[in-house]
Amino acid sequence: MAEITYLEAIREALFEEMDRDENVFCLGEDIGVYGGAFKVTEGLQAKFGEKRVIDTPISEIAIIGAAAGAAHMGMKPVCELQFIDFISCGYDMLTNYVATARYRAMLPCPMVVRGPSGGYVRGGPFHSQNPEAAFLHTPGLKMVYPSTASDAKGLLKAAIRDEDCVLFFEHKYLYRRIKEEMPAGDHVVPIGKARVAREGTDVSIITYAATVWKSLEAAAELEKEGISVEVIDLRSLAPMDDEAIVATVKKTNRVLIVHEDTRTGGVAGEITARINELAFEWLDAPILRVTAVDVPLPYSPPLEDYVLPQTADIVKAVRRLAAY
Amino acid sequence: MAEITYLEAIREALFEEMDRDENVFCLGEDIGVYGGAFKVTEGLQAKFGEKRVIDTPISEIAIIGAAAGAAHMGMKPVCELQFIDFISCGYDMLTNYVATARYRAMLPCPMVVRGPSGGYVRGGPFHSQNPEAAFLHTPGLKMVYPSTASDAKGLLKAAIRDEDCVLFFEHKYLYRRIKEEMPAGDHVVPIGKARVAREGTDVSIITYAATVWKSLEAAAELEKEGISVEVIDLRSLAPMDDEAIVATVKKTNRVLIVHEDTRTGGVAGEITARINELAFEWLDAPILRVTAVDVPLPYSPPLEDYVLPQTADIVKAVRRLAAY
Amino acid sequence: MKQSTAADARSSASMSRNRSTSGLSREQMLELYYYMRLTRSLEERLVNLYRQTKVVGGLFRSLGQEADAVGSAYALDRSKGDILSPLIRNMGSMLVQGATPLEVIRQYMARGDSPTRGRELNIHFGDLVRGFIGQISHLGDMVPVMAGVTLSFKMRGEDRVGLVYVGDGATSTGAFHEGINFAAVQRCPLVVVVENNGYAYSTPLSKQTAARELKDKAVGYGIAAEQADGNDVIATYEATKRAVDRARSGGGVTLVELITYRRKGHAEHDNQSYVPPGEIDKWEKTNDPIDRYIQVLSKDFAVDKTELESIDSRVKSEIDDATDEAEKSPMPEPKDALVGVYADPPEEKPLWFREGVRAAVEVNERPASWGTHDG
Amino acid sequence: MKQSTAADARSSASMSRNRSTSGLSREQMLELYYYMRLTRSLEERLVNLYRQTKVVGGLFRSLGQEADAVGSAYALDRSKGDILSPLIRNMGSMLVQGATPLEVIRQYMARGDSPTRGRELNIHFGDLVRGFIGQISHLGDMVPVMAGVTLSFKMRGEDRVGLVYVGDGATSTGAFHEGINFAAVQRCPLVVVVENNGYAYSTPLSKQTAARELKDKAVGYGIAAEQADGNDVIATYEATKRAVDRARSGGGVTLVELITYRRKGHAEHDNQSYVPPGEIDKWEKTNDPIDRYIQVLSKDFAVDKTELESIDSRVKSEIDDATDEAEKSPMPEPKDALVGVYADPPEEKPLWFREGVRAAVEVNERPASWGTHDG
Ligand SMILES: Cc1ncc(C[n+]2csc(CCOP(=O)(O)OP(=O)(O)O)c2C)c(N)n1
Ligand SMILES: Cc1ncc(C[n+]2csc(CCOP(=O)(O)OP(=O)(O)O)c2C)c(N)n1
Ligand SMILES: [Mg+2]
Ligand SMILES: [Mg+2]
Repeated sequence: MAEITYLEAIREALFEEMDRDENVFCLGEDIGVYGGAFKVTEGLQAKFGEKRVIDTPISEIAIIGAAAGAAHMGMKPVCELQFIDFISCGYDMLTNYVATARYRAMLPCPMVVRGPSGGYVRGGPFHSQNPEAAFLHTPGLKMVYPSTASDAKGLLKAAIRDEDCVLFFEHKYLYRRIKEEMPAGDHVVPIGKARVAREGTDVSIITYAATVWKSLEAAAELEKEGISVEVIDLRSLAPMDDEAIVATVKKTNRVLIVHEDTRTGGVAGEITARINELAFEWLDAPILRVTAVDVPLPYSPPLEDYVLPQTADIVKAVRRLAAY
Repeated sequence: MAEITYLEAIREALFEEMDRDENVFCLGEDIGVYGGAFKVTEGLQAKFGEKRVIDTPISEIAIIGAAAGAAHMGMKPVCELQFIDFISCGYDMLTNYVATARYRAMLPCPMVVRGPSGGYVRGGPFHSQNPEAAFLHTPGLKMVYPSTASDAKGLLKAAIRDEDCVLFFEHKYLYRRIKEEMPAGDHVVPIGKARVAREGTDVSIITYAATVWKSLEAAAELEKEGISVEVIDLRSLAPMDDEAIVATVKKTNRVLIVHEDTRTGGVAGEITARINELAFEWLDAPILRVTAVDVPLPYSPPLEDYVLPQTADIVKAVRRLAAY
Repeated sequence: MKQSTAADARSSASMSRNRSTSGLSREQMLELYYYMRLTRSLEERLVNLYRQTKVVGGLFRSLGQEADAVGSAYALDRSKGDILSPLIRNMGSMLVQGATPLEVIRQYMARGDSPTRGRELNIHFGDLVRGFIGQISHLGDMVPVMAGVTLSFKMRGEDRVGLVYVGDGATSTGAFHEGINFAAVQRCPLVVVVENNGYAYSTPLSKQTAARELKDKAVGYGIAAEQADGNDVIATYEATKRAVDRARSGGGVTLVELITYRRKGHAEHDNQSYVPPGEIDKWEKTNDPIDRYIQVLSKDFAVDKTELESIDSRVKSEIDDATDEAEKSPMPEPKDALVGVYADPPEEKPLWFREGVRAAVEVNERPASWGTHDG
Repeated sequence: MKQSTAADARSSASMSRNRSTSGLSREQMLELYYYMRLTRSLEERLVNLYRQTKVVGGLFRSLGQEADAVGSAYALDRSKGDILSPLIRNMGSMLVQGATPLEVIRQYMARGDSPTRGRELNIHFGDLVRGFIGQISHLGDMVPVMAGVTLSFKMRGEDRVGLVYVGDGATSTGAFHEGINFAAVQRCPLVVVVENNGYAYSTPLSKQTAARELKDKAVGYGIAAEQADGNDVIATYEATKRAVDRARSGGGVTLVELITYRRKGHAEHDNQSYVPPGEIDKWEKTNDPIDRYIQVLSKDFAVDKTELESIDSRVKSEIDDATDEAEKSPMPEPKDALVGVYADPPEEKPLWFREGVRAAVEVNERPASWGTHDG
């Protein structure tokens, strides 16, 4: 089979799942004739019709809320947000209505909210966000953030089949920059399982999404210096794979957490707390974080480059841990 | 001077600040004639008139957005949310517009968003929330969550005078349950400074808001067993007082973080990460967390009691740390 | 007996020939009376329980608004699977859809066998099978949700209609706006009932909107509008019925403004100090929906006192039975709190410092929709 | 020269006696032409820069919509301190308020001395002193913000008016609804200009709303409405002027619908495949706002070709100068990114793994509003 991009992998998942289950439908802004701002849904409306690929008004509250209502009735809605940054407009609907539906009302709410996320593309403060930390805090939501094309496909398929709401973050920097051959058959990647992106013995990097690639770059560089780095790609942020996290900590005893999101209140804090609780005795060094600086993300290249974590930062941090 | 409640202390701060500065005004639902759902603003409209104490439509986006616009023009708006749970409706406006205004546009945005927060009152999933974790992640916002009447007054006065947006969380369980004599004069408590609520030498509890009181209760009980507990009341969550946190870690080498909010993605994660980075070598035991269970908060008493952290839980956790 | 009787009465009534001008049979007319009386009496019972501190949380009344909730809900067709989403003052609409006094009382008393098992307050509960979805507190949010529910009806070609209630106050929310606009564009079979009861908590309509009438909002969404005297149960029924028929026949969304008045405070604790003197009295004396309906029934339909009294006593005994039953209901077991955030995992782990607290919900006791999708 | 000339021209123009029926002097009429031409030519220059990959981020055009932005903004009175908040297709309105081509080009080129110092994209910038506030991307959000700006005018008894632009698409947002309703209830001196250009990205109006006309939304908010041909700069000016006058005299909010057409794609990358064939052509050939205005100027006001050509060449040289100047502008220094999230602390600390990166912004270079409140 041919290699396809991360973006094409997502599209493939949508086609396959809509084919598989007539209850799956898509809704969002400009996803129909136009095929979405990034063309993820290109061809979808032509194949499945206007009823199953719905162009909506500019109404994130309504997109998410209507998805919830349809989900209650047994449909499987997949919402596209034009940029994930606009998920903030539906924050109430997601955290209060959707996330609690099963618990407070025994209403199933199987739905997916997906959208282009992340920076490194000169998108500025409102087209580069990483919203995971804002939702990590809400019981009832699941969250995945794939870093490879095959995970993007497999996790989206899993998300669509999940019985609860899954936030599916797509890294727009990766959309067309990475390619991969898809595993044959019905490729579903289970939610909640991390992936060892690279094996190593000296220092563990725990990361997800675009910074997986920067971590791998750093690891390759560090190998030359004789430092063996293990890279864990979390893939799922909620639920988090404690087992995989603990396993790598026990193996290397040194942990660097890398995320693209801002530092304070980011996901790294939660990971640190869990390691602390589950494997404190195995730590030979403090857990360090390489993250964005705590500012809204500027778009001018020198500024964006300075704010977001870069490979050199990871290298530097791993060196410090290795020498600790 | 007579003792006044936490709620009255907040009211006093509003009266004093509106008296002091004619640019200060209040807006919110039912805060005028009615004096607010909890009567915090009682008497305010009678004294300062309808222009400066504005009853708004049920429109959290507009309340926060209009406050921002007025703040740009030099006003000092104080928004009341009827319950802090409704801050979720203004999440976009707060995190994208307000928090970034100074940085991206050099627009000052001095405003306060305040409201009754927290549980232990059988309020159920939508009248008991602790929203701090959702906003900790946003650079540009400040956050305070006082546990005493005098801090409530002094921090609100500081928040109103601050040049940026401050989220001011009021714990509704404490509104009428605690009393204190106010310090004389213009009592302003600086934002960003924690408070040692009780000195101790064996174990540190880092906490804030209502669980400060549960921690103090636990500390009193533990004293009988010969365990000396230090209780740090953070008061400000953003910025966080790293100095005070590090000082207590260095003193006791054992840390319990207690918060009422749910566990995953809560503020405890960030605190753990900071301690890890700043004082790893001083830790003699893993940092533990006593928090709510990761579920939407039910209102039936046996359920709420089970989900929220209780004094006995804190005692148990401190014992484990002390014995570590 | 109880609500099943009511449901039976309703389906048998629909076969009757004796129709009023509104198309309602005499039996149906009496059923409307039954539901209004049940609403009022049940709320009065809740007040007693509240005063006995048996209610956990606030108590919300619809005194004087029973006609609008009951009359509008009655315009739906349960046999077709119509679904509504009530607001806090629409207990009457839930009763029409088959909610029982026992459920309501258990829920207000936070019992373990209440519809939400002690999780959510007051009348925040629902049942898809009987056709009502519980609201959440955040006003306006149910409008997009019901847009989605009715979108699914349309997508599947089902002959069903949805109805969502909002207060005058909730029309100011972004969620209301986005939801009704979305439904309008999609021509969802949705009826949006705006209950204009003059106040949102303490806020009078004039501070909520500058619009002269709430029905004026319809044109901005390109949808039909109806307006009715919400204290006239028949008028309410008829206006809503037109909207329901329009929705069912593919005519899309209708905004139905029902004009009524909130005679009690926002909740039981509210002393209504903000209401102009005499206003409440006037509505009570001259415009009580039940009093008015009794007039209609006796004058135009020759319903006599004894007939109504027998309904009243049936209502009373239903409520008495429900109260007795509810008092016997257990409080939830603490560990029930851990169940059902997700289908998978079906249960949270207890936090380590809580181990040893009794577990109550066993896997086999779990309602089907906790942990599976066929609920 | 440049924008200061324009501003001068405008204030001297207001003293002129030679008024058209719209109350505009001949000088003002020419000034309108100048701003429309400046808008178009500046955007064309940006296209060149974009093709040279000198623009960072997307490029947004208002081709064919210059009249609506310029005519509406021109109805404000800068001397009174009126403030507007533009949208992505309202660069013309910002130019009217005094934004300069140099600022625009620097901003599009992400330069360190651009108005946002490389933080925000394209025309997302503002200046309270000159009277425009930069938008954020989240559509609708500026409506509540401008409600607050104009609320402050009212509270302080200032004689100022605010104007906020929204697209047809943005009317679907909750923020639009809450903001306009809030302003309506408060009778804020606010003009809400709804630019109906037929599309929101690829979405035609018919999928955005079922309303027949966007001005129909006004009645639901109890506010006045105006509607005008947005490609007729004078009609646009007049309709907006009525709204501005109404606002200034205490008459509250007006919704002004301006009907126009977006001839280019949503942004430069959009190939407009979704537009029915011939539609764009037709607007271009028969309804170009600048062509139409030239007709008016020459027929009714005897403005001759050379006069317009001299404005055109003035515009060209202003843009040339600005381009040259902007090309010389430096990119921001990395550490500028740390400055000004809060007034206090005025600067974030560099993360430990970044120590040693050159610091550029010194305390004394910092604009006043970073770190203090008197900006
Ligand atoms: C988004 C949101 N903001 C605020 C509240 C608090 N609140 C609860 S009920 C209420 C008044 C509701 O008035 P209305 O919609 O007219 O309904 P009514 O109570 O009159 O039936 C308010 C402000 C809420 N529930 N949701
Ligand atoms: C809340 C929100 N959702 C989605 C978007 C993405 N988006 C940017 S512009 C646009 C279309 C805007 O259309 P309209 O309001 O008609 O303005 P126009 O571009 O036609 O001037 C969309 C959907 C956004 N910026 N904000
Ligand atoms: Mg009301
Ligand atoms: Mg448009």
